[in-house]
Amino acid sequence: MNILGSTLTGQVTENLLLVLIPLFPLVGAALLGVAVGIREDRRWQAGWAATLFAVCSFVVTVKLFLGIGDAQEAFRYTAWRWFESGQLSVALALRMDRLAGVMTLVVTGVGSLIHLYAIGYMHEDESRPRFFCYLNLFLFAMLLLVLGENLLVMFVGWEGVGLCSYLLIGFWYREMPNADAGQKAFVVNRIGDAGFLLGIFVLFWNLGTVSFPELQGLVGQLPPYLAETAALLLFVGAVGKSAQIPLFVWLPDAMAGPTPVSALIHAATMVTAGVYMVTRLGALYVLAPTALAVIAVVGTATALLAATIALAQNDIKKVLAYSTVSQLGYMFMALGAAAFSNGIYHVVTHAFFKACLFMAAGSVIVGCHHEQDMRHYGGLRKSMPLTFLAYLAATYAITGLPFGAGFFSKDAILWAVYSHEIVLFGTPINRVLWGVGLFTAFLTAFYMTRSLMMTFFGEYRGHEHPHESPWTMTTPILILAVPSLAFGFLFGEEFLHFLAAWGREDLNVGHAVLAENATYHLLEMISMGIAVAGVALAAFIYGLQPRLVDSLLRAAAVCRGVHRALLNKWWIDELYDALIVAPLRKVSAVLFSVLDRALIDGTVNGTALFMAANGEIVRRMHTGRVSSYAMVLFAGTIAAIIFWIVL
Amino acid sequence: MIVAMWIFGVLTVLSALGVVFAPRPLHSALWLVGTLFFLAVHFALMGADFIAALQVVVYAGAIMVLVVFVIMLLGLDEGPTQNQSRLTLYSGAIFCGLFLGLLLFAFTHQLSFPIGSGVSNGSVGDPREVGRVLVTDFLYAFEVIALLLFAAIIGAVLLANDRKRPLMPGRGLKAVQGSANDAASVEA
Amino acid sequence: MPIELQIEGSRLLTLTMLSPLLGVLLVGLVPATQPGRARGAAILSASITFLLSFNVLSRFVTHGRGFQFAERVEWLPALGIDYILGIDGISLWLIVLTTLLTLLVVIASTSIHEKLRAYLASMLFLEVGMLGAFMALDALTFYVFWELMLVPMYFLIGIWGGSRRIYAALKFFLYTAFGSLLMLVAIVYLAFAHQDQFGEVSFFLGDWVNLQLSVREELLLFSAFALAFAIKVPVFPFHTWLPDAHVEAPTGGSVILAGVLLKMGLYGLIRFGIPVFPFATHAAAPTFAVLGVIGIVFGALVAWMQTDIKKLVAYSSVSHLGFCVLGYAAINIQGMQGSILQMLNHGVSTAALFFLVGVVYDRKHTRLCADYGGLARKTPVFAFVFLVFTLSSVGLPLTNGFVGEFLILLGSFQFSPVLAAVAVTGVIFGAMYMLSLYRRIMFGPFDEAKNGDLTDLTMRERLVFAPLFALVFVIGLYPQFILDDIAPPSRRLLEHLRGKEPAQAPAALEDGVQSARSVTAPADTDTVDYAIRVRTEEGVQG
Amino acid sequence: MDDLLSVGIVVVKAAVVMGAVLHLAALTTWVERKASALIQNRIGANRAAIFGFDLAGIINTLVADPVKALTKEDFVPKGVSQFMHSLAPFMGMFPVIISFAVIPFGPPIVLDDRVITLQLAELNVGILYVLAMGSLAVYGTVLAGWVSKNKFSLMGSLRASAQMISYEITMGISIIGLLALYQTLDFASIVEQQSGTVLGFLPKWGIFMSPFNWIAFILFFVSVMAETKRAPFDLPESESELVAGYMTEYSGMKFLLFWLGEFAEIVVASALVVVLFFGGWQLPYIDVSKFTLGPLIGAMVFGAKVSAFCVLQVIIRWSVPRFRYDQLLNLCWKLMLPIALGNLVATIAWMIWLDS
Amino acid sequence: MEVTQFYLVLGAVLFTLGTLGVLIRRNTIVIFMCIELMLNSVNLTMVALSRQFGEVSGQVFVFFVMAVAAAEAAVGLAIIMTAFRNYHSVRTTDVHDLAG
Repeated sequence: MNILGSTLTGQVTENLLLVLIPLFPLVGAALLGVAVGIREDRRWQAGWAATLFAVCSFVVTVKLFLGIGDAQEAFRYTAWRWFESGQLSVALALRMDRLAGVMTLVVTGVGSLIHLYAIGYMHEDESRPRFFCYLNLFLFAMLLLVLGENLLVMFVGWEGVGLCSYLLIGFWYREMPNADAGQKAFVVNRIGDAGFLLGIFVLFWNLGTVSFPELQGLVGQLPPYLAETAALLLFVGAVGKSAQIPLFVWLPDAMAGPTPVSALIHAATMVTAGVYMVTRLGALYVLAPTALAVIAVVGTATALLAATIALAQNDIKKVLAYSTVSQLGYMFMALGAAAFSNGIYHVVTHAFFKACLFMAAGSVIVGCHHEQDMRHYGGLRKSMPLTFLAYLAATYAITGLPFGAGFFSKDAILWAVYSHEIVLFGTPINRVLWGVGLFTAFLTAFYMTRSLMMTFFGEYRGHEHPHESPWTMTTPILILAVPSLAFGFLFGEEFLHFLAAWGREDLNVGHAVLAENATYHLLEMISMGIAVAGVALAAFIYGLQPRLVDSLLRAAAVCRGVHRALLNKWWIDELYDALIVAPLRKVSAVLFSVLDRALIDGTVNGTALFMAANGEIVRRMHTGRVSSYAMVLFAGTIAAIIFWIVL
Repeated sequence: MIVAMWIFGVLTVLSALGVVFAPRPLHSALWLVGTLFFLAVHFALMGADFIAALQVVVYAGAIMVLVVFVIMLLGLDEGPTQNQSRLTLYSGAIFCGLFLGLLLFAFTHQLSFPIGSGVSNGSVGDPREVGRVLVTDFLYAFEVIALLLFAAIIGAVLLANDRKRPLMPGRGLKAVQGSANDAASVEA
Repeated sequence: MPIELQIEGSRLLTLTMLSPLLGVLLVGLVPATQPGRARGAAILSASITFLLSFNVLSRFVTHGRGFQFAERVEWLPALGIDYILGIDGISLWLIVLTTLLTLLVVIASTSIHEKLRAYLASMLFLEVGMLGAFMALDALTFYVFWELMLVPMYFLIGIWGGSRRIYAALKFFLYTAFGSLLMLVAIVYLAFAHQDQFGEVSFFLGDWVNLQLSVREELLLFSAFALAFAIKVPVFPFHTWLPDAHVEAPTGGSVILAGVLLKMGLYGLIRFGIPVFPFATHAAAPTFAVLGVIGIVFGALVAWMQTDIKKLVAYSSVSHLGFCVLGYAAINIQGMQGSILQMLNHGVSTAALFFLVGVVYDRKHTRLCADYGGLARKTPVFAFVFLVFTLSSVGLPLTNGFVGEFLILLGSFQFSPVLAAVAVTGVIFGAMYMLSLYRRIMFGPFDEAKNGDLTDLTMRERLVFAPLFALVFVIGLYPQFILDDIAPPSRRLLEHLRGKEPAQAPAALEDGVQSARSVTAPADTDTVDYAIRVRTEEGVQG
Repeated sequence: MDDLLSVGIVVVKAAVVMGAVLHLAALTTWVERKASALIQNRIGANRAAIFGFDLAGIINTLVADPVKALTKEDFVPKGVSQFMHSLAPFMGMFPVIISFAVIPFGPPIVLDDRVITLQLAELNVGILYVLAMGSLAVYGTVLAGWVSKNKFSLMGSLRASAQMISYEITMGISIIGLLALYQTLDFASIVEQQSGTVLGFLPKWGIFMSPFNWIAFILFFVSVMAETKRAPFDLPESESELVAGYMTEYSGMKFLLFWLGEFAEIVVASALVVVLFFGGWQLPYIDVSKFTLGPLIGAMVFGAKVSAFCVLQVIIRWSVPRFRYDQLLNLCWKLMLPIALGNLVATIAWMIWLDS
Repeated sequence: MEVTQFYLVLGAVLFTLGTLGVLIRRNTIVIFMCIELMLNSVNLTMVALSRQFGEVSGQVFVFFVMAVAAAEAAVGLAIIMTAFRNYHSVRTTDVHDLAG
């Protein structure tokens, strides 16, 4: 049943309903776009309209999703032949199989909830129509990405979500940092996109198609080195979109956007596009073990790095942002271990709990009058109990405490890594990666509990009076809190089974080997213990000994150094700036001033000056007096006559 | 004929000298009128009556009047004008001498047709004949010349019109006609 | 590649080409005191031209053979110069673009107050030149129109330009004239070569195709042509006239310059270079590809550094045209089609960007980014339109910029993956400089004291942007209606080039390309692809 | 011997013509004085008399006035070339008088084998010659105005030259149609063609040769009157505006020369009108040239016709008020020139119709 | 001396005199008149040759030359007037804006 290695033989049904899924948000975006300038007292309608479109889309998705048969079956809708040139023929076509269906459900489902949440969150903002327009537009692009039948339609969505991300991060464009963050996100994404494009080229020139089903059938013909090349190039795209090392720097900055945006784009959906893409092309990746190893390493490193940074952040959204980066790292670990379905599993659970966390954080931020620094929170569980509950549930899930959603998905990933031979440069590294992953799990538990403690426990340290958020905000949070806690427990096995075609055979839950594997259970215990340890340590430090950290920092220089490094995100932004951006600027400036102005233009103008100098000499012959001209003319005539006579 | 030819020839050259060397432009102009008149006589002597009459009408009667007109209008005849610098004078004289020598040499030794072999038939100067050729063989050139004159009228009007006084101070076509009249009357 | 002329008696092309002269006449008849009527006359005339070109478009047969609507009249029979017009799918769209942009420029001429009538007349004359150059099939006719474009443009820059207009105009003129003179020499040489070989002087492209030229001759002559065209494009080291000309030109001039004139160079390379010099085209392709890539990266990096909006857009043109050159040099169908499509796209989006710059320039008379900021709040419609064209320029999918860029990169990847990889960075840098431009103008705090009097787009301006705006999405969503027209001539050209690769690689560079090529593509890509494709279809169906 | 005779004949003809013109001119001055007196209801020119005979004022105008003029001081403005100053009246007078050379004043005298035409110069471009001379007449006025160093003079001469050049054009164009009818530029031939009748009762004079020639006549007559610079076209010398125009600084004999030139012009103008439109020396219904005394009769007929037109001009001069200068030019360029062109077209059309 | 030759020589002399005038005189109007003189010398030559060959086209050319001269006079004098208005002089030495 594993389709990763086989040709597709399943039933493909054309279904017009499929087009409705992206069309609803598109129409919504268009309508809201037109209505950007409506009267102030009508603007409240914008949010509801956008939510309605998102929900419609969700409903259609559910309808279709329930109709999907086995793994090879898919719905398909071809809008029109987009362009063709030579052998290249690209259709604007949508395709929904099980994988796409899952992603679509998450996107529309979580998306709808976040739309609803945004109504409350943004109710004071005067440009709500624009906001919801962007939000719907994002939904449209994301759905294209997910439902794209071929690499190019996916690329459309790929760039489209980048654009919406840009627009939404810079939504409050009057603050320059917001605009900067948006631009940074777009440009960094573009770096990934460039790699993605090159990957497409490699695939096209060697397989002659860009359509996913066709590719899936043809990748087997690729020579290994080309498969590796294509896989790595495409992975560059994923790195950009999913904020992995070295292109993760844009994501924390992206928190400059409104919180619903962070929840939707930078936690639940867009950033997981890389994972989805790799899974989609799983057939290619299984042929490229080195590329997978690289993915695994990158994912692990990212997970660790981000988790360390998250330890010291004081901005609640920053903590969550780095946590997202870290969790994305986990997902890539899974992919690196060829456990694509586990990656997607984590995508889904992560979507639930991280969206929940972000929205809860947003609720806190609103409740505390747009204060984002956790040092000014404290004891909020009393003033905003619903938010607290949701946050608690989500934290429970992410820390990997038993039977939360994160527990199942993360453990599955760790096990996948542990059990899969990942070889880089001839060295098997899966154990190392597993160890690092485990440590990261500990860190995750620690910093998440830290944020929970600092926010909801202890004494309130802020100035303004905090208050609970309206129902439009709390409802989605609470709704999401439920799957955060229960999804893995209730549907985990079914889910993995559903996507088994994209997973490793040996990892299928319920697989005989797995169930009887003692190591598997041991590792489960270990990771559980680690999670508990992390939670306990954080709860101890931040709940009972709030001064411990300070005294620690005061006591040891090493601690201070580490803390500074973490607080400043390992100076990675500064590093990039110094190593890439600044030299590039320098080069550009030099190119402009030296090459362009001085060298080329200098040559040109120099020639002109030389000519002008010559002209200066000749100029003196031209006295401007008619008679001297006439004289010369006449002399010439005489010379001509003499010439004529002599000859 | 020969006697008249020589007499008027000498007169022509003398008045041409007057044109070139008269210190005052107006005197030059009057000398030129004389030259042109004598040339008309030459034309008449050669039997080109039509051209002779035309010479007087067009040149003496119109063009030179115009020149005299301009000289008077601009008050250019205040005093004898200076000639060019010595260098120009001498080099001009040398070139002209050289040129004249060449021409005379050419006309006395290099003529490619036997002098005097031509038969001057009477109809050559007949206006009827000239007119016939003009509107048959040379019709196109004739029309072009008409166009040229038309263009010249417009050009002269535009050029001579005082910039400080706009050509058409909002009076439309009437003003154009008016100024065209003035200029054309001057020019005809 | 025999060049077929589908002679048609309607003289539609001549009519279209000369129709702007009617406008010149009308504009000339309107008194200077009535600028509105002069503009109206020009708009009328430009509309007529546009409708005529639209007529051409509608009557054009996509899969027709040879050159359609052809006309052939003896012009100077003594010199073997004929007046030959004809269009294929390549010129067709460029002609439509030309007429459209001219119409828009004329509509947008409200910002011209000085010598409006002369401005309009120059514009219309320029249109005649551009259309003629796109239609001409006789080299000398082409050359005449080629030079004819130069003069009105010179005046447009020199009279209605900015503060350094004289310098810019002169530079523009000399640069281009320099190249075109060499081209003239080559044209004359070819005509007489034809006399040597076939007994009569001919400037007709179709006759030249049959010429037997030695490799040396071909390379030299091609260099002469290529220099003229490269300057016009402009290819990297010859580009410095462009920023100056763009910056100093009035809005309309910049629009036409960027929208149409820059296409002339590449159009010439395709129209004349490929049929007449197939060997040389092959030989020069690596050079052009490298220069194109340098242009892409260089233009983008330098654009990033600019503080002057117009200069930034001008350097972005260098970058975009680098893409077109790269596509042309790839010598495959994707590259060719992409290149031509990209020319059109660039015509739409960069023209619109220049219009946009003109909008703010008309209001504030400064082109420095620093003088703006936060405009998104004050002028939302302007910001939105600017955003759309920025994205189009950046090459966002579903806008027009994407397909062309994609095809070019795809084509060039077959030619040389390394070059393609470098060129792809242009996509990144493109986003970098365009967004930083957008950010500097539109985002950030709004200075009420300085820009408080800014107004949003007027109806007339919206009217100007509307067709371009529509084109951005129409081409972005369904570029096929253009690609279909471009495909047959492109295929013919490539067919002509096939089998004419030089025996040995002329440049050291070729080695690199060769080896790079062997990395990805098997030698005979087409057949392999075809085989795979057949199998794929079976796979899907089975 | 033969040559000598020819020269002699020419000399005699020249003397006759010269005398006739000058005398006619002189007589016209007398007519002018007397006619004006008649028109203004006064006696006019009656003071000077020889032995009590004033010959109805002839003594006064033809003897006393010239004597007075001759004895007057010849005043030349300061700083002006004496030669130029004298040249001006001469150049005004000279072309007028020599233009008479081509006008036939009678049928040729046939003596045995010798035909003596009553025409001083048998030029086959006679009309062009007259026009040429007419255009040369401008120099007199122009020179006079310029050499006088006087605003009024200059103004007058400018007016005169513009007026003359303008009307010359109308004059030339108005008769082109007529010349097309005659198919010649030669006056003798023109006059000869005017014998006989048209439509059986009208004398076949130029004015009756086509239905449009009366228009040509009016135009031509007005134009030649304008050429003479006399009222109502006397703008160049209008005393109320320019003192005396280009003649302001002239006195004595030079002034008289101008004056005489003017009257000679009247005579020439009349002669032209007669030759072109009124049959020259032809008598209606009678072929004068067949008589033995034909030449004499012809000359007398011619003289009579010319005199009549001289008188007509004098009468007009004293009857019609002066134009304003812009009216003058407008009349020429905007009214007469178009009419002349129209007349030309009409005449040619008529000729073609006649041919077909 | 033959008639034709006489007139050719006369034409040459007049032409040379005209040229001399153009070269040595400063006054634009005089130069202009000297050009007229040159034109007329050519006319003379043409009439003489027309007579020589019994060919009327020579005279037709003269006619054209006259027409062109008339046009030239109109425009030329207008230019001189304009120049005078701008420079208050018609000397060639005073009008030298085209000096390099």
